[in-house]
Amino acid sequence: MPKIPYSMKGIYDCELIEQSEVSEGVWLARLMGPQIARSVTAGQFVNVQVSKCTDPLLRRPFSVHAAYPDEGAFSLLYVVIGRGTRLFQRICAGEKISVVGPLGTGFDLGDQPHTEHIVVAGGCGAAPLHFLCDALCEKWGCEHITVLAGGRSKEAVLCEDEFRSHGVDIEVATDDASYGYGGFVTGLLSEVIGQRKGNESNIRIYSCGPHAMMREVARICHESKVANCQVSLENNMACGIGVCTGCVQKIKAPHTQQGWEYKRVCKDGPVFNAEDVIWE
Amino acid sequence: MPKIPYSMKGIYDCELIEQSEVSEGVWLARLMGPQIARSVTAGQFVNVQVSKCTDPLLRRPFSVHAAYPDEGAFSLLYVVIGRGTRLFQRICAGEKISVVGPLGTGFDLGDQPHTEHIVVAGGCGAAPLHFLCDALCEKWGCEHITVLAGGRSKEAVLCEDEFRSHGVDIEVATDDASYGYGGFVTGLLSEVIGQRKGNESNIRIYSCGPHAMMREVARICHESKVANCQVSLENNMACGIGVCTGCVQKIKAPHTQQGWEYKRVCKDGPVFNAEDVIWE
Amino acid sequence: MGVDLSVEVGRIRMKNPVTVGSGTFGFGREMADFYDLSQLGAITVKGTSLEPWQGNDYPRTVETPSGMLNAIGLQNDGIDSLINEKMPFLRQYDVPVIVNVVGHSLEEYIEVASRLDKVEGIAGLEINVSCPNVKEGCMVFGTTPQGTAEVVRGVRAATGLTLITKLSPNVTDIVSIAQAAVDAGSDALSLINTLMGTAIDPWARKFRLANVTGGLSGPAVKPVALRMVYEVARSVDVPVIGMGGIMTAGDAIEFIVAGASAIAVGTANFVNPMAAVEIIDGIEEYLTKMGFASVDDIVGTVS
Amino acid sequence: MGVDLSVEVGRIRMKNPVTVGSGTFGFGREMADFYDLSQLGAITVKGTSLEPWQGNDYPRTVETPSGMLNAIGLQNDGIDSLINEKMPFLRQYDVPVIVNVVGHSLEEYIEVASRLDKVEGIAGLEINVSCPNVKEGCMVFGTTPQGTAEVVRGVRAATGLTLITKLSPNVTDIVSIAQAAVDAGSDALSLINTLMGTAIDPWARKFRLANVTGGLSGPAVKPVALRMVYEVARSVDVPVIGMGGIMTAGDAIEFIVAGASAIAVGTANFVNPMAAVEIIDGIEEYLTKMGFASVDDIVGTVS
Ligand SMILES: Cc1cc2nc3c(=O)[nH]c(=O)nc-3n(C[C@H](O)[C@H](O)[C@H](O)COP(=O)(O)OP(=O)(O)OC[C@H]3O[C@@H](n4cnc5c(N)ncnc54)[C@H](O)[C@@H]3O)c2cc1C
Ligand SMILES: Cc1cc2nc3c(=O)[nH]c(=O)nc-3n(C[C@H](O)[C@H](O)[C@H](O)COP(=O)(O)OP(=O)(O)OC[C@H]3O[C@@H](n4cnc5c(N)ncnc54)[C@H](O)[C@@H]3O)c2cc1C
Ligand SMILES: Cc1cc2nc3c(=O)[nH]c(=O)nc-3n(C[C@H](O)[C@H](O)[C@H](O)COP(=O)(O)O)c2cc1C
Ligand SMILES: Cc1cc2nc3c(=O)[nH]c(=O)nc-3n(C[C@H](O)[C@H](O)[C@H](O)COP(=O)(O)O)c2cc1C
Ligand code: FES
Ligand code: FES
Repeated sequence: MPKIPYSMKGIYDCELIEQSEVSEGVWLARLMGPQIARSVTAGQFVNVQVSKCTDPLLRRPFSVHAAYPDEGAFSLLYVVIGRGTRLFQRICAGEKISVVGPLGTGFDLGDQPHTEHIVVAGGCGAAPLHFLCDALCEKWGCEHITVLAGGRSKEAVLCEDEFRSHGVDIEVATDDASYGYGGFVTGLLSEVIGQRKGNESNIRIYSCGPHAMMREVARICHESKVANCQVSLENNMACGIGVCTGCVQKIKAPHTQQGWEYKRVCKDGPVFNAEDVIWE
Repeated sequence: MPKIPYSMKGIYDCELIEQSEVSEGVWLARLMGPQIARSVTAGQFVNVQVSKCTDPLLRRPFSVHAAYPDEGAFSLLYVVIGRGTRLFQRICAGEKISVVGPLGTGFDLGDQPHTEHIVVAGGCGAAPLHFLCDALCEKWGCEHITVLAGGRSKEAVLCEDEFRSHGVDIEVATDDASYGYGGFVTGLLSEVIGQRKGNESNIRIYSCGPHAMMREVARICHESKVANCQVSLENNMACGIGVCTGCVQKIKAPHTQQGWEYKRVCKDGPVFNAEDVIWE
Repeated sequence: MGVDLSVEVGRIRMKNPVTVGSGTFGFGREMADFYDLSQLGAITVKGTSLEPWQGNDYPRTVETPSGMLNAIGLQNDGIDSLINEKMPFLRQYDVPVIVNVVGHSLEEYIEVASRLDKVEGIAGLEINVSCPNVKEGCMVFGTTPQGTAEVVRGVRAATGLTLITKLSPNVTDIVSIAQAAVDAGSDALSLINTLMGTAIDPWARKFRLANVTGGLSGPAVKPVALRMVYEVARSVDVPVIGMGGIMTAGDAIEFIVAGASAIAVGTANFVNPMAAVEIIDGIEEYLTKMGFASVDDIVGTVS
Repeated sequence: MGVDLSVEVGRIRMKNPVTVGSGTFGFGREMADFYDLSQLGAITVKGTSLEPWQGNDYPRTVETPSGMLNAIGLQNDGIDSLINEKMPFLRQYDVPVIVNVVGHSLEEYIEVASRLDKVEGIAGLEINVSCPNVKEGCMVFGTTPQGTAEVVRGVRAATGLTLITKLSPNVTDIVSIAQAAVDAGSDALSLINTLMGTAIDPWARKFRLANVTGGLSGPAVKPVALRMVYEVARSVDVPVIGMGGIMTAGDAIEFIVAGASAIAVGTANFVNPMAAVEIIDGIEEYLTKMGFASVDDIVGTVS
């Protein structure tokens, strides 16, 4: 079934069809939601109601980790960190959850063939990048893609097997050197770009992970003058749909007096060009 | 195992060991809680935390429906009417619930043998009266007890089989005359008392049900001069333990200027002598 | 046959009593993805100032028990953008638009009001003298009867549009401020704006909002909002738009029977983008079930 | 080795910074079934008046989102019963007792204070000029600096006990009232009392409280309480007892780093009768984990 090109943004009661722990404290939720599954693009997210009471009040945003348009399903990969994700985790397969989506502006996959695509994932930043690899493979072929996945330790590196099963190249970095490259994934990125000296203008980079990691990715990209670098940002979200202007990020805006303006992560992002972001 | 005579009032994490629908919208919950099971007396209640979030914030009070001191378990019989009871109903066997209890002042079973005990139940008022019958049977023998159970229709009469299996006499009244006596249970009560003309001073009456019903029971008892009539009242409860003075009822107090004072339903009751209550 | 949902707020005729809380609906564009905006009784757009305001630093929002704090600081693109970009979009819909007006000074309020006076599609102005998140102007006016009256009088002279004054709950005596606004020419009142609050991360020992304090909204504030709407509605003789924590039709009815002629759905839009239309349906259902012919039949009927 | 939990509020030495909200703990007797009251930093008992007060009609309480409204109306048995029945019970415990004082008139406040002055076991008086649920006296005083100062000055002259003034949040400028209380001789301040609110049954179109309005407490009000504690603590130089929606040790720490020297657990006692002692343990654990030697080390350190 072809993807429906127009936005199907809406509010849907989605049946949870799978809820499984893929790694300690990391869960994969699969939901039925044909409109979302068929229109969502890589880097977009959904806003999930984790409670039917007024506490916690707000929805929780999660990037789409994979879409299965034929089945009408999509999946989320999430880390249990606080009250909301704990409640999410307790919802059982068979129950229905209210989901708003698909939301936000996702990744731009480029329009030049023969580009090299490097995907830099930190922790649960792997979720949208997993979907991105699907889309990149489909558009450009998996052989043009390298995934660099980082984590504190071997266990914290998410989706490694899934990336591998896509058939993309993957290299792993662990802070504690327990597996793969020893050190931050950004160190690995520098090495990988170094190996491609002279070819930088042919490289597109996509990144999602901790803020500090993405800032470093942006710095490396800027210095090595890669063609394009996109980062998927986070911020506290009240609405997720662009009406509250709560989730803003300073983005360069040469036409303004101060040279930047506040853009909404939920609507204008979450994916931004790294060059446009004012890193703090 | 003998009942522990002193109060074991406390806050306990009780495992829910049974959650079953006994009639449409009426649930029986059995919980493990040895301290409560062994010290609770008929007419006392427990205060149940139905949510781990701050909404709904307050606990919900439920009378103890039966105590199983040997097993260390007790049961509650409750009607799903609002948000709190809906949440309660969704808790599954195996989960733990925080329960405060046993609370309040229960029924006085009397101290004269050969008394006739008449128990008047309306709707889910059957819950504490079921426990009461247990206690009365144990103390005085089941042959001295008559239960009058009322409900809108046959389905709304609760615990009929359970009362019967105690071996107590039971007569049923339904408002819609679909079963047993046709009319209010208070009409039945008048008849039953009428049958015992001359013996009224030997009758003790215990009642729990809708406010209007208990007011009528009190009126009938007053007029027919039965020895003693106790009613189990309800009111909005914030604390359930006697500290907020939120749950008060006007109770006659000849020593005061206005002739009455506010007493706490949760601590001084829920069971009061019908003669002492100022009915409004 | 069918109940009459329409209400009047000043000269604004609303097809039903439901509008939205300023700042919780943007300028409508994003919400139009979810439903046809013509279904609403009115649309109240984000606070609009003379020049673009960039708003406060982030974090700007934080969740609290049954509520949230915001310290957006009235980020908006200014009146030119409203007139040239936002209004043409909104004019596609058959719905009165109320513009929430903010300013750092009395002059700014007046200038915004006079420039909006004749803009097609704008039915009314909501004078925001109650936003807790900007340093100058705004709430400084709204916390005294004199300050409120001064702004209302100024704006009143500058426009023929229906004027709604939006009141702050952060005051000792909201009735005296309400009365001052009415005396100064306000055609209607709306309340409540947010309650000033804060939140702290105990481990980091840092405020959770860059602005330190923010405005509390959502179900948590409903009891306070309802009390104030009741107090104000029984004291003044202009229509009141009630808001503060309305999530359901039941909540809306509480405000209406407390005396509100119309209500606004705010934070609920974030939790359920369909909230406003579901509330309209729910009000209709309530009136039908209860046998009332119109919304007006129940306004202020609580006892 | 071990952290120092003790704090001082006026001349009251508390072994830890945790007391309870007046009116949420009775006079201690019922709570003694749950734990040894000597564990508390102090016990603040229910509002006490010269004569017995019967309180308001019922319903007196109603649940709201993450909170509750109460309109008890200060039912209490009066000062004689406090002295003759309640204090002998409380003296069994090694814990300072703070008596919350209420009155219909200035004279009543003064009389209660002077009669409590020398009662053994009473360490301090909390002057309640902020209860929203009685018609005369009380909050009428607490909503202006003058009214507050008048009561504090009167009571100050009548007693040598540590005086704590309990402030109402239902005001435009709590800092000026706090300052007036301190200038008039208050040794400390406690805040917040409840926020005035109401709730309606939409189907019956009736108020849910017999008294129409009541006081909002619980987690819903925490952001407002925390903001006010922060504002007051940085403006006055007497200790502040912070309260309003504290359910956990984390909440308590928020108030302490915002500037409170001590905190009170109120509505949380209803939800979890062990809340106060669990919070004491949690504060100790926090200080240990974070490497602080004492509570004083973190008071007012938010940034
Ligand atoms: C666009 C976007 C996509 C995301 N995708 C994923 C994903 O695919 N997998 C995943 O595990 N997590 C993802 N997150 C983060 C996820 O939303 C938070 O982990 C989650 O909201 C935490 O909720 P909580 O109640 O468990 O934590 P708490 O800390 O209790 O939450 C308190 C509040 O803070 C907010 N909050 C907490 N952490 C974050 C955060 N990192 N970003 C934004 N708001 C936060 C919550 O939404 C909530 O309002 C994403 C966030 C954004 C903005
Ligand atoms: C001492 C006592 C014993 C009780 N025993 C039983 C029992 O054995 N079985 C049973 O089914 N019910 C019993 N009830 C009533 C039961 O507590 C209420 O049905 C329940 O609290 C409703 O909660 P809810 O959230 O579902 O309803 P909602 O209407 O949503 O509750 C809203 C608020 O009103 C309060 N409330 C609602 N109804 C009552 C009521 N009838 N009495 C007191 N407060 C109420 C709730 O506690 C809550 O604070 C008892 C009540 C009391 C006071
Ligand atoms: C994120 C946010 C932004 C807001 N911006 C404005 C504003 O620009 N102008 C205004 O008058 N009120 C503003 N408000 C207040 C709301 O319009 C409303 O008065 C308040 O939130 C109470 O209603 P609620 O609880 O339904 O949200 C804002 C509220 C929120 C939550
Ligand atoms: C049922 C109830 C009764 C109260 N009675 C009093 C009182 O007698 N005197 C007083 O100063 N405050 C009284 N309060 C206010 C509390 O002491 C406290 O200031 C307020 O509830 C906020 O704290 P909390 O949110 O932790 O409950 C009462 C509060 C409640 C809920
Ligand atoms: S979260 Fe509301 S605008 Fe982004
Ligand atoms: S519910 Fe608090 S005293 Fe009874």
